[in-house]
Amino acid sequence: MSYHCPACNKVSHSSLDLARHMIGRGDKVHRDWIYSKGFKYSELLRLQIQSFGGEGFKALSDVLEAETKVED
Amino acid sequence: MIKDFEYLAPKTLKDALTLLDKYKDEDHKVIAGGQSLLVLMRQGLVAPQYLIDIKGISELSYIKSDAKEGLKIGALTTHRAVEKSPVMKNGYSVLSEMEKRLASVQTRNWGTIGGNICHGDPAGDPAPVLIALNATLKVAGLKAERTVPAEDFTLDYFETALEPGELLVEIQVPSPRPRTGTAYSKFNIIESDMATVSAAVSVTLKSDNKTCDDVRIVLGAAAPTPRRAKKAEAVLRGKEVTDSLLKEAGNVASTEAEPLSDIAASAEYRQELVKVMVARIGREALARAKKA
Amino acid sequence: MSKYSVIGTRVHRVDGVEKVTGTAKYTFDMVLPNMLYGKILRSPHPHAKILSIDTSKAEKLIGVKAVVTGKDTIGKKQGIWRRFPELCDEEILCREKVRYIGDAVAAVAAIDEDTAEEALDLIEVDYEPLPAVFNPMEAITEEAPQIHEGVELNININRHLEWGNVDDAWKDCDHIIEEQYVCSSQAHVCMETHDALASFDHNGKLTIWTSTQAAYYIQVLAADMLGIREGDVRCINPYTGGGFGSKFELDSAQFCAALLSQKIRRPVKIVLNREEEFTATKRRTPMYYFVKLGAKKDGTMLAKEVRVITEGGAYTAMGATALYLTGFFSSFPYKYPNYRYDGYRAYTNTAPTSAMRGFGAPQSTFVGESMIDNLAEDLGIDPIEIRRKNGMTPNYVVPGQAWIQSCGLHECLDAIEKHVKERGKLPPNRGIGVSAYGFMSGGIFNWFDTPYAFSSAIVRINIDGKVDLFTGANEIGQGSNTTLSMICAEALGVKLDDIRIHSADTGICPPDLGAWGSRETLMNGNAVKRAAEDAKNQLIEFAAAKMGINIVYDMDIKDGWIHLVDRPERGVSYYDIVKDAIRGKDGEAIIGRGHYTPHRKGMISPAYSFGVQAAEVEVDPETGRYKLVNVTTAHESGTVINPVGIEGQLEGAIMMAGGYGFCEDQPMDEGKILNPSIADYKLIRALDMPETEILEIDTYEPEGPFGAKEAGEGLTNPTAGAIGNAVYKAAGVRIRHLPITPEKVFRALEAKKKQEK
Amino acid sequence: MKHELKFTLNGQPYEIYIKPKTLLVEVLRDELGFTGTKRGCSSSSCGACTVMLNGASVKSCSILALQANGAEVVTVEGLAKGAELHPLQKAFLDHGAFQCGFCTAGMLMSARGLFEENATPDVMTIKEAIDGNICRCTGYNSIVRALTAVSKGEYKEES
Amino acid sequence: MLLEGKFTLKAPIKEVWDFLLQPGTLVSCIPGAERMEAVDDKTWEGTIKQKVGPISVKLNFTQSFTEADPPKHLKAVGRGSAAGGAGTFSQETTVDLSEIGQGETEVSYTSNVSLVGRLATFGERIMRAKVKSVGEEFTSNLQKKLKEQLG
Repeated sequence: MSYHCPACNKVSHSSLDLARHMIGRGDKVHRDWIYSKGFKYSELLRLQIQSFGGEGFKALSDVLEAETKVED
Repeated sequence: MIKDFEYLAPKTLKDALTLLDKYKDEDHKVIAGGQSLLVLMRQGLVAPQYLIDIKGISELSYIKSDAKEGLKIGALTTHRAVEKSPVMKNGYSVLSEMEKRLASVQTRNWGTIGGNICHGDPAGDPAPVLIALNATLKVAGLKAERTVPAEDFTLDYFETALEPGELLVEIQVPSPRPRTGTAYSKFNIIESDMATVSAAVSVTLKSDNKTCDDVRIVLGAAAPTPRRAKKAEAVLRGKEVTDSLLKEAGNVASTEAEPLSDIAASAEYRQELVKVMVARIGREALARAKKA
Repeated sequence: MSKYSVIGTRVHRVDGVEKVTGTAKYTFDMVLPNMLYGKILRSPHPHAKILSIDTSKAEKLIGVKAVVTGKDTIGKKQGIWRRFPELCDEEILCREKVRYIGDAVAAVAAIDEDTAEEALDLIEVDYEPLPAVFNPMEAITEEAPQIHEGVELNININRHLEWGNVDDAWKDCDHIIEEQYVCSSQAHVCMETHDALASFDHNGKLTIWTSTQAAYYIQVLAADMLGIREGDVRCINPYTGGGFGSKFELDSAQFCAALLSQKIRRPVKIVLNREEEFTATKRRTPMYYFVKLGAKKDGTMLAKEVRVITEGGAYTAMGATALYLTGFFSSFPYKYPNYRYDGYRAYTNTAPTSAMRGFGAPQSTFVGESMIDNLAEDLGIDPIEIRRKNGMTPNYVVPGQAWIQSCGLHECLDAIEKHVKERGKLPPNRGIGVSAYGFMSGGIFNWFDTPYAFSSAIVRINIDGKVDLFTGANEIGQGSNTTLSMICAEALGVKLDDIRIHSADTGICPPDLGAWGSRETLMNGNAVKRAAEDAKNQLIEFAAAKMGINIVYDMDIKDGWIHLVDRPERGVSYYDIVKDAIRGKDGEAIIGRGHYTPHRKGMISPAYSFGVQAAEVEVDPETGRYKLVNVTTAHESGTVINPVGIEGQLEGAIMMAGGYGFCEDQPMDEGKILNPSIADYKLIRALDMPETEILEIDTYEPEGPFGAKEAGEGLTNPTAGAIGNAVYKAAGVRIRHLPITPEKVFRALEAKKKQEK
Repeated sequence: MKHELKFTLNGQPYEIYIKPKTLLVEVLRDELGFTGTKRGCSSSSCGACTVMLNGASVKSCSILALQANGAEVVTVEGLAKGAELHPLQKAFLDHGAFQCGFCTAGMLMSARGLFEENATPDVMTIKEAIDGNICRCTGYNSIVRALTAVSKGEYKEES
Repeated sequence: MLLEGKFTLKAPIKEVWDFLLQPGTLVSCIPGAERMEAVDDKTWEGTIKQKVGPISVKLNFTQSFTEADPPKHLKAVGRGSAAGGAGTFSQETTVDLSEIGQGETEVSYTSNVSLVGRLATFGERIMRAKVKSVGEEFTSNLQKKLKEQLG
């Protein structure tokens, strides 16, 4: 199972990892994709910094789980 | 950058007063030790056309005391000379203690007690102590001399009662009455720093050595000027001074303080500190009065 | 008896006599013929567009010789993280926009300082103030103004570190705590402010004398920013009045002096005044910490999750490293099987935050050591015991990050435990707090992108046996000239007095990454040792030939005597052999070369030192005022090369780190630092300094020269945490916001009283 | 207009003409080239500019040079006698009482002022004497140890 | 540094508003104000002299009204500089008027004053004290004048 970044095609092993990658990169391409899913990037980021357990990542990873999974 | 100025260095009081009179309508400043003034001049905030340097007037540097007249300190006496003077042991040791905590040795070696008072900084150390000691300041002009009670000398932040053409020449401290104790301390975070809040308390006991006959409580750095906490004094006057009464006095004094918030402390914290300081220093003054 | 003749002995500093007689020359003291004085005009706005700059009035002032603005530059942005061009974001002389109060916009050279200052007032800058943002939490929102073009949400960089599986590990924890902390800023307050004297000759060659921690960086960065070749720049670092992390980036004094000199071909000297030093040089990074920590009932820590956002200020500077190191050192000095760190650095319209002694680790140690005490209390375990249970041990591998070879943490814990017991039962309102720490001995990652070795040295032996040691290491007060001379003398078998050291002059010394990250002793020490050994081997060859030894013996030099290792009485005088060797080589001087670049030592550093500190405080419960009574430190730094130097580093660190915990801060209002003077910036003075005790623990670091490792910065890490823990023990209140001021303690005591009611 | 300044520096008489705004530290460093005395803050807060004036330590950044007219000034350069170091200097060397050295001249002059007054000061008195001097490197305790050794008579001036 | 407060006046809101918008009003209420002239209907220029102990400062400043919703709301932004380059200052003031009864008006204001340059760095403590006292004096003068004229 692998997850391909919809913005730059980087391959991750879990949707959570991919979410971390996307929020972490945070450049325009990645952010635009995040915005297109109805998230507010800075809100995800704030959540990510201030909450434990990676709430910001988790919110995004749910979408990634559904949309970017590739069966190997 | 210090701007150029014309430098005048009178060697006698008379010459100084003559010069001051001559230049009183001009843009001038008087410098003694200059430990505060030069900082402002270097920042370009003060740029007088004439600078009258009175540091060299040796006749204004003296400490005298006798039982009747009390203590007399020339305005140009250095802090260090006051601190080290054996005369202070005759009932004025609080002055020596205060001086010991004023800035650094180097500053005390050069800076003068009169210069400090004339700077009018509400956080200055000498003023609260002198007010507690009921001191009087002798001010001279070319034509006349007058005296101003120490407590009326500072009018506002860095503003004093000196009129143009006048110089502070002498600090007069009356001989302490029997059974009088005076103490001073300041609260700060770095030992030699300026006061966050300071307090001076002078207590005179009645012959029973318990009841407060008179008291002066002075707050420093807690208002635009050093200020007597008169309501707090009233709490103690005529009563037997106990710990709980001192605490009450502290609480009352705190309501008389009007501190500001700044980077060193908030106004609220300063008010809390006033409570503690007044009670503590009052206790020390009381203990001294009992022994005096 | 020690096996060493020089190492470990109490010697006078090699720069000592010059410093106590006032003859040591600093950049501050230098004067050249025909020299001009420069001053820099700085932005009064935290964020503004520069619409125009009119320098004509200033240029007409009598005595003014040159005025430069951003238009006189080649328009390049600079940065010290050269491997990542997007992180090179600082213009020094701003062309279009200023980003903090203190950003440089113009510079003047005149016949004296007063004239230059007067000229600054005549420069007319038309600004269009822009909305500004000061808090990193606000800077990363969509509503915040953008500080750097193309950097949306002002996120400068982010860092992620992870090993194990934190999410799974929480399930196995019996107890989990979550806390938030705020770490404040701090100013370096070097006694010598930033200064530089730059002199271009008419051939286009530049010499810069400057107070710096890394002459080589200044050479490279200045060349880059001026559009000339590195080889045309010679940077000389005379004696330097302190650095503490503030002096290894190209600063406005160096750049503006060079630019002015380039324009008029006269030497130009710029000395920042104290106010500029506070407002327009870099500072310690304020950090907002969110931490979760979990353990088993017995105190075994299973997982830690750390989230940090740092206040970056206007530019990247070395902030990228601070962000990384605070994440790495948040795991120190414990063995967390599961660990996760996410750090973000946000641009703000404040003075840039960068390197300062400890480099992110004082923050992480304050937070980590406060929390471990809280955890221990919740679990009912002794604070030293819980540290012992989890502490690092020799040959520990931080997964995917670092390989720790020597480690004396447990011996340090034992020593501090003994100390605490000896203090016995304390009077009321007193408490002892303990804090453990570790630090690196120089960094590994080549962010500067240098093709040179990290450290190198050249040893030249003169005909009379005297030795010239050339090193790029920068003596900034920490004592590297003394330590490296000692290493050289020991390795060559000569007296300390035989060494004459030449350091930090890029014209004659080999390149070196400079004095930061506690790298000089280990990295330069290795290079010097190798260079000395190279020279020594050349001498030994001659000695062997001269002695006519017919079998191969191991030979060595000690105390000026070249001898057989097994039969020390058989040998020849070093001084005699030097002459013969040089004659024998057709008069070619004996030159030894050595270099060091760490290999295969993980991501961070080739070695780590450790320690434990106990701070004792006495709290006045009525005011919250507390006094630092005693600070005792058990410390291990491998073989001690220079014992006097280590004492100085340790006690000095307590002054600086105690200040970070106790009183030092840079409060701001709309981006303006409110205490830019030594009168208003509170720091520890002689009367405030606690008594200090040092318990030196023996270790040997295989990677270090003669077994040595760092002893400079790590000591800055523990003190704030130790003070916080001591205040908690003494008064029962936990302060999570540095510095731990009396007012904060007072408020916490009031809140506690209310709660108890 | 320039004014005449006559004073004694490290035992030598000097007579120079200066602008009245010139500070004592500027005369020492810039006019006369005695750069041992440093400036760290220019607001009489750091003590790096400490010199002796008529036997007492003062901060030369906060004194107009003309105020030193007729005075005797001693700077760090006046401590050693030729190659022979002053006891304070020897004690500083032995105890590692300095690192970067920028505060050292001021420290030494504060110490000199102390010992002029009191040949055997205790630790508290020593700390008070150097409290006006900031040292960002040493943490002061090594300086206190050096001065304590002098106070105990471990360093004597060779006559 | 933020100054804020409110007070009530026995005068109709319209009169208070008109009074506030006369340059002469401010000259007479700002301690040390020497001059205040309208450059156009949105901008005023003026000079203020202030003294803190030994320091005397002359500030030249420009005040412009950025929001005006007569007779209720007014926002003004001011910037100025001290003669001799001792520093600059800026301030942003919002004044809100509301009618709280028959012929009675409540005035509430917030003013954010920011000083930069040497003036500001000479002891934050002193300048803060000064700004506060000037602010207090100004509002008390203003109330007095308003009462004299309208009350």
